[in-house]
Amino acid sequence: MENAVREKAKGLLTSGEVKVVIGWGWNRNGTRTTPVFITRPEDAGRLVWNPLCVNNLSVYLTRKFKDIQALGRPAIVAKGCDIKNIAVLVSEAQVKREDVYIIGVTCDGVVYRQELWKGELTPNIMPTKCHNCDVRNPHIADCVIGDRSGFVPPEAPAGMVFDRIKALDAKESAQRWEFWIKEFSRCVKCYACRQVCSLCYCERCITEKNMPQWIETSAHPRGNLSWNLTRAMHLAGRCTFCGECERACPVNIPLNLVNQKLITVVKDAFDYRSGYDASAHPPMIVFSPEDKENFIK
Amino acid sequence: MADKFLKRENLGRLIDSVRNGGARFVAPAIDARQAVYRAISGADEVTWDYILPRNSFKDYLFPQTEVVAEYSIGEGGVEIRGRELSPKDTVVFGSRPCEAASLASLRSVFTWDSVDEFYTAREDKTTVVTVACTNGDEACFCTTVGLSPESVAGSDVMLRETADGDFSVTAITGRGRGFLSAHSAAFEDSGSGSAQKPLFVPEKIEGVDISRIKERLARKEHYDDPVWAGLTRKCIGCGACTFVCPTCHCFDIIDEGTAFEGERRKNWDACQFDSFTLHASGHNPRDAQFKRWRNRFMCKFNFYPNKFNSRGCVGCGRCIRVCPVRLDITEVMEEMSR
Amino acid sequence: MGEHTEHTQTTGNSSEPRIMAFVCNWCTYAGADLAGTSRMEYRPNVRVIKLPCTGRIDPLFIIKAFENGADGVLVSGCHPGDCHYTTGNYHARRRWIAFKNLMEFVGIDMRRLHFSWVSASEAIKWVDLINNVTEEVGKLGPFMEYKGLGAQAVE
Amino acid sequence: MPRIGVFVCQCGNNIAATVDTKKVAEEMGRLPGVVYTCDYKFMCSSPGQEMLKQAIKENNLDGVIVSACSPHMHEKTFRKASEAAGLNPYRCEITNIREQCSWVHHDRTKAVGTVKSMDLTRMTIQRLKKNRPLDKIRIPVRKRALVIGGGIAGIQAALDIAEGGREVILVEKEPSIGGNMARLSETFPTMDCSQCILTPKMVEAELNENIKLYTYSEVEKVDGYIGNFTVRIRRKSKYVDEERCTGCGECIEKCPFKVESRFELGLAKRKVIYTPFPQSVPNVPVIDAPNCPKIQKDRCGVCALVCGPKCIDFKMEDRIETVEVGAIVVATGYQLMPNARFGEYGYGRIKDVINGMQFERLASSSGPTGGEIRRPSDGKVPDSVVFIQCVGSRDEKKGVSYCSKVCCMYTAKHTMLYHHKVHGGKAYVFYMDIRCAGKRYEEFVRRAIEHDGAMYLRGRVSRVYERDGKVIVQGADTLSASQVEIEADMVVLATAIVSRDGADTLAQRLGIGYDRHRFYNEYHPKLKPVETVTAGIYLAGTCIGPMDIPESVAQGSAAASKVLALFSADEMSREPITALVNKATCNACWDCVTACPYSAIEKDAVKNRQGEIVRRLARVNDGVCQGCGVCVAACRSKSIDLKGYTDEQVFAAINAF
Repeated sequence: MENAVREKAKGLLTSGEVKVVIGWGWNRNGTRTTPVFITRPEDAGRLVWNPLCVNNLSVYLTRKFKDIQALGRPAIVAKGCDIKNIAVLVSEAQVKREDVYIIGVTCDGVVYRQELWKGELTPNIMPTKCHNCDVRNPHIADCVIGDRSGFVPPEAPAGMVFDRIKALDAKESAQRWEFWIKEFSRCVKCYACRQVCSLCYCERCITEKNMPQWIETSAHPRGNLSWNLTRAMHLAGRCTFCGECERACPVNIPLNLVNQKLITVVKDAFDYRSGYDASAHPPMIVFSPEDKENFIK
Repeated sequence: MADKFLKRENLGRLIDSVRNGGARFVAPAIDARQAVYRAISGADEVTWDYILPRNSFKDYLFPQTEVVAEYSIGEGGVEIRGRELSPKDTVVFGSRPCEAASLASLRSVFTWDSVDEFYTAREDKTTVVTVACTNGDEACFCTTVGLSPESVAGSDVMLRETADGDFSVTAITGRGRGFLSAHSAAFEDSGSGSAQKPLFVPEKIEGVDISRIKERLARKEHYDDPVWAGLTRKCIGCGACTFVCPTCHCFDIIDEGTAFEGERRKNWDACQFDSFTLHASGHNPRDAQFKRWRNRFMCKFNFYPNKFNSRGCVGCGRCIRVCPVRLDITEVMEEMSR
Repeated sequence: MGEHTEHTQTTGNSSEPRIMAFVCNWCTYAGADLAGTSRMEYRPNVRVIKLPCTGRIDPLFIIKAFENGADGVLVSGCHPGDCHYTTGNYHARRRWIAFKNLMEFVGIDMRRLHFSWVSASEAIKWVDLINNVTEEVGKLGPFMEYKGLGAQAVE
Repeated sequence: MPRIGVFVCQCGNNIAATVDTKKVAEEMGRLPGVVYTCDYKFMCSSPGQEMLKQAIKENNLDGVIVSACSPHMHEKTFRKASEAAGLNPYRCEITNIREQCSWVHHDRTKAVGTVKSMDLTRMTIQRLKKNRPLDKIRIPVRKRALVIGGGIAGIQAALDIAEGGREVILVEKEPSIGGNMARLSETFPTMDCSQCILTPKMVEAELNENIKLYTYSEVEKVDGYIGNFTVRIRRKSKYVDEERCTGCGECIEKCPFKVESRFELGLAKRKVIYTPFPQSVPNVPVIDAPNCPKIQKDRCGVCALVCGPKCIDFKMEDRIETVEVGAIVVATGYQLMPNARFGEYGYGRIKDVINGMQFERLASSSGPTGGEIRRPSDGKVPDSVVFIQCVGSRDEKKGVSYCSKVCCMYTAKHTMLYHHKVHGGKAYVFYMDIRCAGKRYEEFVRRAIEHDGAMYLRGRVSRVYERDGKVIVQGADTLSASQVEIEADMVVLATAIVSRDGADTLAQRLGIGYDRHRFYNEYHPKLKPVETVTAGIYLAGTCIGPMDIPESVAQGSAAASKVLALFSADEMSREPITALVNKATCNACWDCVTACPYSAIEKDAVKNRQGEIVRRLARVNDGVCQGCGVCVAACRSKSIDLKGYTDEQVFAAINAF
């Protein structure tokens, strides 16, 4: 399968159909994968595909990466979950579908963090998204490489993230507050969560707008709370639960909980799931007169 | 030769002694599944299972956010009151030789023209107790930048673990000797005689030649070298590497508060953020991520050595471990050694 | 009207709850004006910020209000279907659904954050709303959990 | 530092009774940037306004706060006064310390009111510091109107606008103007012949030099905004040259093919080349292309042979015309609910069950029976007719929730017409309520009952079926609490008035709102009944909802007067409360474009000197933007802001809380 990816990349580069293939490669020691940008057919052999390929490379399709765009038309090696983000980017006019060649790879799951890899992919080192994945066979792609996965996701989503959300929901609001303030207080405002997210494509983030400065830049709990609330709201209805933000967070803030919570809210309230339809309007900018709520008095 | 010995079970005694003296005891503790430097109150909080804590202990010398002044705006105009700083005595326990070596670097940058007392006053009150490394990982590269687990630069006291889990203790500085005598009750004069545990010495990366890097960076032509973009275009521009780096020191001054009163804060900044060096006009001389990454590399291997005659990189490897895209500085070092 | 006056406090006591209200210009603001022209009485704890439409209200406003010491926040606009701008309040409602759930999830006590539809003719509803919100927030006391956040910085 | 003046109004005792205005003024004077304060008895009085102007000039103020009554009351007054003193009017802000403070907090010690007034004023002062001077928006106006729909409402609107000296394009999708009214026989309550009062208006519209008739045409696309619409109109091919046709009718006469007439609602046939009705305007026939053998199969062509002026062209194609207009009147009218839904009444199954409009044709002297009431099945003059009201109306389950408003009246009229034409004929009416609120309407219905002997039965019909050439109607008479069965010769259903097919599509093209019945939404149902939320687009007639002829005509005139008012100046000026895009930071995600209720935001691009697009960004059309701010809250990067309610202004106010 890895070879098929390489061959495909080589072909695309040789024919000139694309100018760069964005994929995963090994680091120097061959212990971790890292994003690679293949521009010459002879370098296609550097591409790899294995359960360590956790990075959602769709971030490199966003406007923030002007020097990558300058290379020319890209192909991207993408798992189904990565493709969800591309679908959102297309629906939000950040990428034209025809401007990117998607090499979809079928996937049996990846590791939650590369450090956990002990040579074998076991369910306990896979993130919640993989346990519930319905896009192991890429749903939008120009070509799909790999054997068809027969995996059927459980009817009711399961996994640690869902368990923890349930546990939190069952608590008193004061306990939830205590939990989150403690979690957010670790935030160092490195913005890795934002930078690694392909849907945080704003060239100027709200945090960088200082007239007025809505979100305090200080990494004190107050500034951290407003940043994390705003980040969550900005991703409401858009987040695909790729989990990159939590993986990138150097201080282990469980961002997946917030993200999945809002995904569930959006699903329940607006019957919308992000990342499946590149032509749909994201739900937070449209409305239905029939939207239901019970808290507006 | 060791001056003293510390039994592992006597760490509590040391902590109590330090704390009873009114000082703060900072050591690695587990927080959110990570070892983190934290002010602790008892030995049970301390973890021994770590390579390096997630954060650098610069947090305690140069906090991520601190108030430097307060202001109020009233009838008479703006009134600014500076924040008086009276730092606590602090013991940093369990530091590693690599990051202890960063103290000189930080001091050099905070004192080269005017003296930033917010830093120096804290450093003057800090005792660094280093534990030489007996484990490490592939990200460690102190030997490549000329340090080793035995380096003592920056440490006041040096600990070496023995095979039976205790420590031999060596005072490095006057402050270290003072520390040992002030808390002598916690230490033993003689050890069990058990051998020292072998140190973890990372292999020196063959392709890296620091002097060659410096030489190459000194020549301006490298700015336009496509190698920069090639190696670092995967950088996503977060500040994780700079925030865990023990020598990164950039900060920003901001005012926070209501329309009528507030405080002036000194907050960490990062050269990797895309608003770094962004001019009011909208122009940015470092308008691409690889240029900001180049700046960081220059800072470590050109600005620090040339301007301050100090080291910019101590080889702790934190930036490698924390990087979401696994951008490995040593791979760039290797390339720039060519 | 008697019922609407009974809660009214007559002091500018600083321990009184401080409530910020974001209201739309056309319905709720006008409804509050009507309460005034009808000389109804209600509790004085609310400070109103007028916006053209609830659709203009960014969740950031609410966060900022709490940061600035509000013990409670109230958001109010035209009833669904009555928006001066036809659909602004529908947009607002969507945002609130997401935002309310988020705030609840992070542990903000929902008795501190209120959403309401008050039309230009519903002066009585406005009066009751302010009295009730004031009552509810007053019972909870000052929002110390939020106010304390700024001070907790690492030394 | 700003130079702000704060003026605290006592409003006689209205504010001063519970607010210490002097203290408020003094305290505000301590705030940074406030250089002048005072309190005064009546700020809105002439001396008060003079004082404001004086203070602005003498103290060189660059902003003023008036803490007084609601801004809904006197914001305009004080902004005007400020402007007169040389200040930008948007550098004047009002703090509401009356309606929302002194009048609702009755504390006579003034403690509560004073504290709150100070808080509110302080917040306004901080906000004002961020107010930028704004200029009124001026928009040029193209003084030509488009009227969509050539029924009576549209004709009236077009005539009035034309009378006012402005050009009008009147678009009608049928080959003739006239609309539904052209089908009616007599009209209630005066019993004027519909054609007799309509035809002159149609002719007037045709002859008026300011009116261009675009019949057999449809609006395909609308761009632009008030004063500056660009409209694409499809002028369907008539296959007859309108300019040269003399309307002699020879072609119609000689055409050998007949099809069912839509105008006659299936009660008669017409030729394949036809005018819908004899009085059609323009009197130019059109060829019904799908039914014409010449066009479909190149056979026949008789019409072209007999045409004297040789104006028939079988190769004629649709033309697209693009016109620029400053205002649009939408008067697209109604249709009747398809009766097929009401199986229990036998419509479509029983030939002699017809709807009210078909009855109009039977009663019309220009109709298929020449005005004689004859039933469709066998042409027999019916001895008895049952009229059923509220068929589909007021019937949430099977029909529509609303009342169709005109059926009570026209049913009464039908019974009269029937009684006048068929002496001795018996008319029965099943009704739910009689709704005849209108000038001389009640008297009209009484006349039908008392003079013309219509038998009114209060109750619903449960079943209609055929038996021995009769139509049997079973129903309840709730007044006598009995079941009734009537052997009728014909049944007439007063079916509900519904919006036209495609009403929603047109609304989307125009960017106007519609309700769940697809009737168009007025800007305000009471105070702006002919305006829409989209400035420059007006409504008239039954596209808004069921109404009768006088109402439709009144609305046509009302819409026309709105148009003429708009056209009375070369430019219109608008409040500058509009959104503005930050070109440097816009992400071009088009969220604002999608969210905008007015389609006021366009996708724009910045091009380099070579004409290549270098970046895309949103652009607000000041002419269309209404200033709601939905886009601002939708924008994640905060690259769009609302003038007058900017983020900075709101932030400053919150920050002064």
